[in-house]
Amino acid sequence: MMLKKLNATLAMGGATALALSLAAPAYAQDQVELTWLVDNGPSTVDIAEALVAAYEEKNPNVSIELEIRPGGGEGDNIVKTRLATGEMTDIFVYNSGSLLQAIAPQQTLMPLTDQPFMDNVQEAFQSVVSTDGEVFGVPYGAAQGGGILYNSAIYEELGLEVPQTWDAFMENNSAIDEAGYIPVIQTFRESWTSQIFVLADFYNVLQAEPDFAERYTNNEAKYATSEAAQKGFERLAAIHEAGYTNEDFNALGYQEGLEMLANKEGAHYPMITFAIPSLETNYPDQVDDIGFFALPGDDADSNGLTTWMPAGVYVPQTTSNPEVAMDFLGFIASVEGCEAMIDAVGANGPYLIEGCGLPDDVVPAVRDMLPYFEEGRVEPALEFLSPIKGPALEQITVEVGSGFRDPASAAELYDQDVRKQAQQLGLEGW
Amino acid sequence: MSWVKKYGLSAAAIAISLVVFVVPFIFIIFMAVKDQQQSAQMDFSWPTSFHVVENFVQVIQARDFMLITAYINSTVITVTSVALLVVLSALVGFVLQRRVTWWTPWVDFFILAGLMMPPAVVPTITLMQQLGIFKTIHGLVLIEVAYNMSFSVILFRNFIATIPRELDEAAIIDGARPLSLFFRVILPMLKPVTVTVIVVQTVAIFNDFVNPLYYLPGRENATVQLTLYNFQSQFVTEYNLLFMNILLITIPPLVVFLFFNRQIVAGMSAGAIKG
Amino acid sequence: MSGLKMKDLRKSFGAVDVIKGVDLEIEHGEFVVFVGPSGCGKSTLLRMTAGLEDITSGELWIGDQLCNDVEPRDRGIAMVFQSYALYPHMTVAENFGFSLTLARAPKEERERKVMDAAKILQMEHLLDRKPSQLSGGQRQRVAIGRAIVRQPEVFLFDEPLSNLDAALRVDMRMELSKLHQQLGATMIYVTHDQIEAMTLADRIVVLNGGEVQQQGAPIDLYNSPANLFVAGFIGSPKMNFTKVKVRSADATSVVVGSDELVDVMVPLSGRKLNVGDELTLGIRPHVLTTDSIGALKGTVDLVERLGNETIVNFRLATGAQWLAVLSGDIVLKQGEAVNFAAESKDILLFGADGRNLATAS
Amino acid sequence: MAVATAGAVNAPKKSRVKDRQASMYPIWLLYPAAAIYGILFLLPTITSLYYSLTRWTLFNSEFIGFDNFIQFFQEPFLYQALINTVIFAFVTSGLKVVLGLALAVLLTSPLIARDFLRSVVFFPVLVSTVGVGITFTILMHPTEGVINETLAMIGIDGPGWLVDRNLALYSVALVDVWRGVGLATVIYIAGIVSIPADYYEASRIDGATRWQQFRHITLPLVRPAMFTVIILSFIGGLRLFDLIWTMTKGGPGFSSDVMASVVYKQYQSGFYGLSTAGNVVLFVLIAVLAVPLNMFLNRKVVTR
Repeated sequence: MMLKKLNATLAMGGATALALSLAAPAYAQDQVELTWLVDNGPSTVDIAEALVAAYEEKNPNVSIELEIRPGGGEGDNIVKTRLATGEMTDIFVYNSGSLLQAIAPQQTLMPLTDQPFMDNVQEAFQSVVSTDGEVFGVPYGAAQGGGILYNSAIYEELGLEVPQTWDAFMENNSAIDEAGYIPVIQTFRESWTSQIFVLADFYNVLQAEPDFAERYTNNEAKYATSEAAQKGFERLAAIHEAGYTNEDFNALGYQEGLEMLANKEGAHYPMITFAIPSLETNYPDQVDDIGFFALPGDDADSNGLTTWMPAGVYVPQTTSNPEVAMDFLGFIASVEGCEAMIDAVGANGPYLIEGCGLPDDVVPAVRDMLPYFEEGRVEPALEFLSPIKGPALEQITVEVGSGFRDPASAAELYDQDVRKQAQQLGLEGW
Repeated sequence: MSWVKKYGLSAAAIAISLVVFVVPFIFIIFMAVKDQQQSAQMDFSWPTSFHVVENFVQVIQARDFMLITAYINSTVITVTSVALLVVLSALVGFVLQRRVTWWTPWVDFFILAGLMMPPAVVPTITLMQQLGIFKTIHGLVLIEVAYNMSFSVILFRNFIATIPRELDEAAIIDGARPLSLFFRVILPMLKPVTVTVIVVQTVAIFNDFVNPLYYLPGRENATVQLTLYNFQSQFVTEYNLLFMNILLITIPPLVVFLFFNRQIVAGMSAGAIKG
Repeated sequence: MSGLKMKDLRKSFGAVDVIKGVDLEIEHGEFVVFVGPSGCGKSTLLRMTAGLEDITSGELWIGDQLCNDVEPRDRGIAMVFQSYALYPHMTVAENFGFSLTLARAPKEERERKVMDAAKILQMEHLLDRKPSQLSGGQRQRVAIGRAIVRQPEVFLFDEPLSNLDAALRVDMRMELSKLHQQLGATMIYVTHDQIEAMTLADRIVVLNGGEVQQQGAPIDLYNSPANLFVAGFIGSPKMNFTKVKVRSADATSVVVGSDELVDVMVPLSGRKLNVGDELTLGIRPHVLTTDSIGALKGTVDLVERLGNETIVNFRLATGAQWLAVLSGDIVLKQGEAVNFAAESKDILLFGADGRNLATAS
Repeated sequence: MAVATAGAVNAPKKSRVKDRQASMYPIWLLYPAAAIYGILFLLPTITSLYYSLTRWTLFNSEFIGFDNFIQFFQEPFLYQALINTVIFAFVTSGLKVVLGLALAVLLTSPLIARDFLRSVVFFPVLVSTVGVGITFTILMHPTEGVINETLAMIGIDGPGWLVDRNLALYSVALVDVWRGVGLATVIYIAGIVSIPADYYEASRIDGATRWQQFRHITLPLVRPAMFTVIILSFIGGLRLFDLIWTMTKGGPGFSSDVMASVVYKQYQSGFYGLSTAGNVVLFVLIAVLAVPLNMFLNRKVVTR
């Protein structure tokens, strides 16, 4: 069918304009229905609903139906399974960065490289949704930073300054501890929260070893042998050893962590900024007391933020209506689409669309984050630079953060985990 | 004294079950009626304010009344699958228990394999696509039948062992053909275990979420367990609504249980064997 | 009408031969009892007749139909099981009528036949009960009623009374006898209880080791058992046996004796016996009498005085336990030495192969 | 084989004789079930075994021989997971077998509120794993959980149920028993009500005590139910991961990892070939433990 259409178009003398004008009415008149698979992550559904509503208003002949899937590993499996069996929806949301490589984008996705709307998408994002010179996705939501959410009321009360170095951070902790507050909130019941000290330290790793990501991918750099990379584990251990965490760190979950932070029980919560909307919803009165700073390193001069790129929106090759799907992606990558997202969930980070600025009334935590982006003191997290991320990291960091395992052996164990991942990916040199 | 003997046991049993089984249940109810902030504290506390109707309405309305669609889908899938399962696996259990030949151990092994080996999702989908039953309700029904077959067969087979063979022989001499022997003589005698299979499989299939997720994608095809994802994600969970949802999707199988529980009456097969 | 004929019937389970070639002809209306110890193959033979076991080889004719490959339902038989095998989920009436239901008989016919059977068995008032609400005897009757309703040409009974208590068993035995007269159908009845066999049968078939030992009218089996096995099995109490040697023999009689037995002469014709041949001598307990000059010397172990008769357990010098049933009340003391005698016509002799010398051909 | 053929040729008459069992219990009764099970379960499962020898991304597969198995046996915490699996299976199935029977005996005896109690015991079976997981995570909280608060009232310092490395596995096992005992109970109840009432009446006339009735009637006659519970809960215990996954994710650290959760994690990470290999290993492990058990139990049922 496709082939025939293509031949017909060529027979008309390659008149692209004509083809478009033929195609346009085809969906301008007929009712078009698209399906869109989104995960059930924080505010993902809200964003999707807002985008669909805005788009449908503009294009009354198009209706887009949302299908929800779980997030995390289970969700990854669903996406892979459906792509592999040719049963994907017309549009879908999926991770950017290393995980994108696992769905074989060249085989399964429609490239967006030549789409005019890609000019609106910032280079920083394009790089994490590209393979072999082709770009595949548009950003879904805002960029995030990994660091420390802190309670500025406690800081004010104790007269503390936002730390620029790890030592300063530890001094603050000591002061906070003496004042009877919990210096660092940890919530290992949800083990993913234990990884932040390692993952968000990557800006600092890159300061020390600018080629770490590349060498790591090539099986040259190791956590166990890189002093800079091992620091993440060491710092996690140091916090535990100093007794700066809440006593029930291993029994609490993420929501309770946010609650402790908002209620001024704890001063610091190592977290990624996607927690901010949740704070806004659940603690509207306290959210103004929550600030944010990057995970400090050794040197105040090279202080910067490790960032997480938003997920991408992709079109599978099996889509029922590529034209409309592309048009919708163009809408997401437009200022209009971006504003629909901001209306839906607020501004909790820079959107990676040209011309899409943030309103002035953002919450303090977001305001604290923006300068890093504006001043260029940002580096993407390792998972956006390398396809390898060991799956057992969160269990290892729980062990380190609970004092069962020393940082050196943790780094070694993680290297082992990483090797397994690399071998499973079939990477060269492993 | 005899009063204590008679009711003491009951009282003790009730007391223990209350503590062990009902406390968690009460917790679920409490969670379901709290407001989001209190539920986020995740503790076992009396609700500061009751949001029964509010939470209920919110859960029902979520995602365009997804729960209602899901109820319908799940009910259709569960009822058909369970009906097929009962008949087919009772037949298998019957023949396997009665007929012992050289291939019996192999069949046993393959049946056990159904309990021991997780199904392979991708090859199954490919196969279902070729058969044209992927993404269809009846396709999922067949999957549920296939996946739950082993459990039911084992249950049936062990119970059929308690039915004396002489009953089969009496029926054969009375002129029963294999099918009438099974449906008129054996199956009615299996009532207690049939009820058990119905209850257990209804729960298993109604509560299944992995298989519908893979084999019956599509929003219009949602099943009840998938509605839990409306309120629970990897990072953020609206616990009050989640628990209200849990409560709501627990009720249908509970009703099934209450109904069939009454069918389990004592002394069903009395007189089948010796006087 | 339909008799039943077995021609060299054989049955083996794998390498084990259970029925080793049975030839039997049963007349229409005959009441035949298969009797034998457990494991003798009597039930297997019955089940082969019913069609519940395959026939390994040989032919089974019911009426003029070769039934080897005929389904049970088409053989014109009905069977009553030892355990009754009542359908517990059906009422008595439904149990009765099940075969008709399966045959899709019209409702009126079914009800009529069920009622008829219920009348015969006098259980009209129990038709709505479930088997679990019946006593053992009533259940037994339901099982029989189920067979009656089928109006079979051959009734098969597989130890139907063995689950009943003694008194009930006697009653049911009589009822079965009556039923046989009333229905006039062929009946094959399996039991290990020789009293049931004796009382019920027109003809008894004694089975052992998968072979027919002897068949014939009960009294013939009693009087002239074909071999040691039948002699020992039929009759209660059991026949007494002892080993003897031939002392002398002529054309009409033989004299046998042993260390503890004074030589006795037994009439016997047409046998060539040599002096010194080992035989087995058998005497039924009922034919023994005390006699001070009796040939049999024993020591009394136990005496049961029943008034009309006296049962004496005594020991021969060899240690063999014998039994005598003496008529009248006779006073004997334990440990007392007593001589017993019997008429020579009541003495049976069995050859080394176990066969009755008087009847063997 | 040759003998059988020769026999058939020599005795053509025999082949005509129908197998009695075959005509009473014809094999075609199995066909519908066999078709569904064979096509939709066995066939794809067996074809997937090939993938255990490949590096499989779902999109591509590359044959790598036994590398996946080698890799699987190098999993750092495999040995511990193996021990945990066996402990978990024995603890949960043992408790379900015993407690289920106790509850079933109780719930088939004339009790007031029997129906209510049956429902209460069965209720946990109905609640989705997610709900059970969250509920018990909260109830088992080391300081604020109801369980430890109650223990504190009677002066016991409750342990950190799910956060203690040495205890987490057992805590999850207890929750699994809580969740699954209702199922065992229902199976047992079906077994107990299948026992003809006559036996009890007869034994009552003989003057048997309740314990004697249990010991000499219920226990032997409930065997089919008991074997069903044993085999189902044992295999279920060996394969369980969903509850472990929702409650501890194998943690703290790796302390409550079982084989199935190790395999599941590989699957979640997209290591499809490796996780298929892991499933094969797990399958062999279960088969080695469960098949002999099943044969043993089956023999007991048949010779009843």
